[in-house]
Amino acid sequence: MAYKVKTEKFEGPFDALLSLIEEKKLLINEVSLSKVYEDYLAHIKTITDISRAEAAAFLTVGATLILIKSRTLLPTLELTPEEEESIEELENRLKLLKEFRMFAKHIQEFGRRNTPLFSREAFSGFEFGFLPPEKIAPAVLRSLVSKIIDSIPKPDLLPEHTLAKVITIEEKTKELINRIQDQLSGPLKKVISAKDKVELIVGFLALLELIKQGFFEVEQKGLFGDVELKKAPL
Amino acid sequence: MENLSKRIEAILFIHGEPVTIERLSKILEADKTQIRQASDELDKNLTGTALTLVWKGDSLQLATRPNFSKDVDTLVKEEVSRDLSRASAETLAIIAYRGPLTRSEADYIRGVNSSYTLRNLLIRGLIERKSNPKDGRTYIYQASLEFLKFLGLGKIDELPEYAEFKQKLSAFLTDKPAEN
Amino acid sequence: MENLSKRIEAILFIHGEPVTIERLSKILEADKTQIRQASDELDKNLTGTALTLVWKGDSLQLATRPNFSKDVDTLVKEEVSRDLSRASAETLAIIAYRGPLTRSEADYIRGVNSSYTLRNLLIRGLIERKSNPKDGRTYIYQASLEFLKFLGLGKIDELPEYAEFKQKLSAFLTDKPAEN
Repeated sequence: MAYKVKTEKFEGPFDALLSLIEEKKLLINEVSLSKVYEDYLAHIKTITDISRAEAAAFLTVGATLILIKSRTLLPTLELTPEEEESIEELENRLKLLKEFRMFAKHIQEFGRRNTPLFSREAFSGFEFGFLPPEKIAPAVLRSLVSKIIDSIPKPDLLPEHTLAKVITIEEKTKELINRIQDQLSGPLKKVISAKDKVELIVGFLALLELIKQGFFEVEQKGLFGDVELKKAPL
Repeated sequence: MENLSKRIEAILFIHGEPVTIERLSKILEADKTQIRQASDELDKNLTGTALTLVWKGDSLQLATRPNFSKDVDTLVKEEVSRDLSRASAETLAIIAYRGPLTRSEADYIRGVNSSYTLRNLLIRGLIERKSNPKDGRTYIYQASLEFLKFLGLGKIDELPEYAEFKQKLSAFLTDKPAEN
Repeated sequence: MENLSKRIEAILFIHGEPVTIERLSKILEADKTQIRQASDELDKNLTGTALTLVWKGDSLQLATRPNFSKDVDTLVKEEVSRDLSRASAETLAIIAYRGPLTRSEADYIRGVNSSYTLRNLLIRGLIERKSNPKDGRTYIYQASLEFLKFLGLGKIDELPEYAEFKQKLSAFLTDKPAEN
């Protein structure tokens, strides 16, 4: 499948997700979110030059998508109330953004079609003569300009760690294959031993990828049991 | 004493830029309710002229009707672009509906940092910012009268389907929308 | 097509200064007799409003009726007695150090729209504007001679750290992206 997402620059995770859903003409719900999950991940992989904060935003949304996806893969998977809430919040925020986006389009088109109103300049035709301000002297002007120069927005320094560097799903996939092949099977918790949240998410993503590709099978022991991974029979 | 609505017309004509109800009330020594009523009257009296009242929240301005834009366009220096980028339009829509709001509220709805877009809108004069009364270190943003003029509207309710959007949006946002 | 008298009204409203019949005839593509007739019609239509048509030789101007001069005086006095706002002082400082510059350049440096503050500085005689030699549709602004004298400067480059600040502001403007 060719991803159009690669050429488009999205404005953050919600814009990306909503655009993907709308491209497929889907409604916003858990089912559609699990359907665009792969496109979303594909998009994340193409991102290179964003700040760490933005990368975190993309990942947080990605994590919620993983929850949704894993529930479709493992129907018995129990979610915590917080997790349920984050899914609900994601859906609501997307719906809200969708409404605003429609409103924005309306404004955009209306502005393009309609002619503007013009007003006149203040005190047009009046001559006031020279009205010097109080408290303005060269030193005051100097300090005003100096403050303005200080507050000039600096071009965003390129983030030290770009998302591309943080998320190397391919690398993690390779590492997981090795580890799981060693153990042959094992509880999910142990297999995805991650140092931080980002790595945990990436690990999970990689794992889902492997399950999807048929490398592994999952099995859950009882309702609250650990999820076990087994190498799929070749 | 001349009729209040005409006195408002005279002030708006000379001042040119938007004037607040508050300031009109001070200059004309009338209370705000009287000013509002007289402004409504002025709005009616302007029907049939080339001029119209642009009214947003507490600010009023006189402007030419859209039908005359082509004639006056050549006289107005500083050409205004008629295009809005998608990011600008989205942010503007949020501010027009929800403003006055802080940057972080706009960020939350868009799911992205809006500072660049806000700066663009400020430069174009389509939104204005004030110091946040709840936190002096931040700003609150609201749509400006320039935004209405850009759309060619006297009031935001004249935007087709505005009521419909308002209703749909209020289903998601429980608290009341900003005064317009 | 809109009625000619209203089109004249729109043009006089925007222009502010007196406009010759000749120029109106050119802008509106109507002959002078038609313009004169339509002006008479406009004069009649303005009865009952705060505005009136003033003939100055061969020129026409829209103005407020004398009955409103007291209100207009109050407005003017109030405007004149106001000290410079922070926004105006900032804009003035930018023009002093970086002028001559266009409005959009001032807007870009400040990050907000400057049309009102520029107007305010102009009517106070602190800055002056000329047609932009690079783009006839826009103006360029610079500190007025009177303001320089008021500051006790012979030339603008006698401002403290003039060269360094000017260079920094120019560098920022060079990075200015295309209009959004």
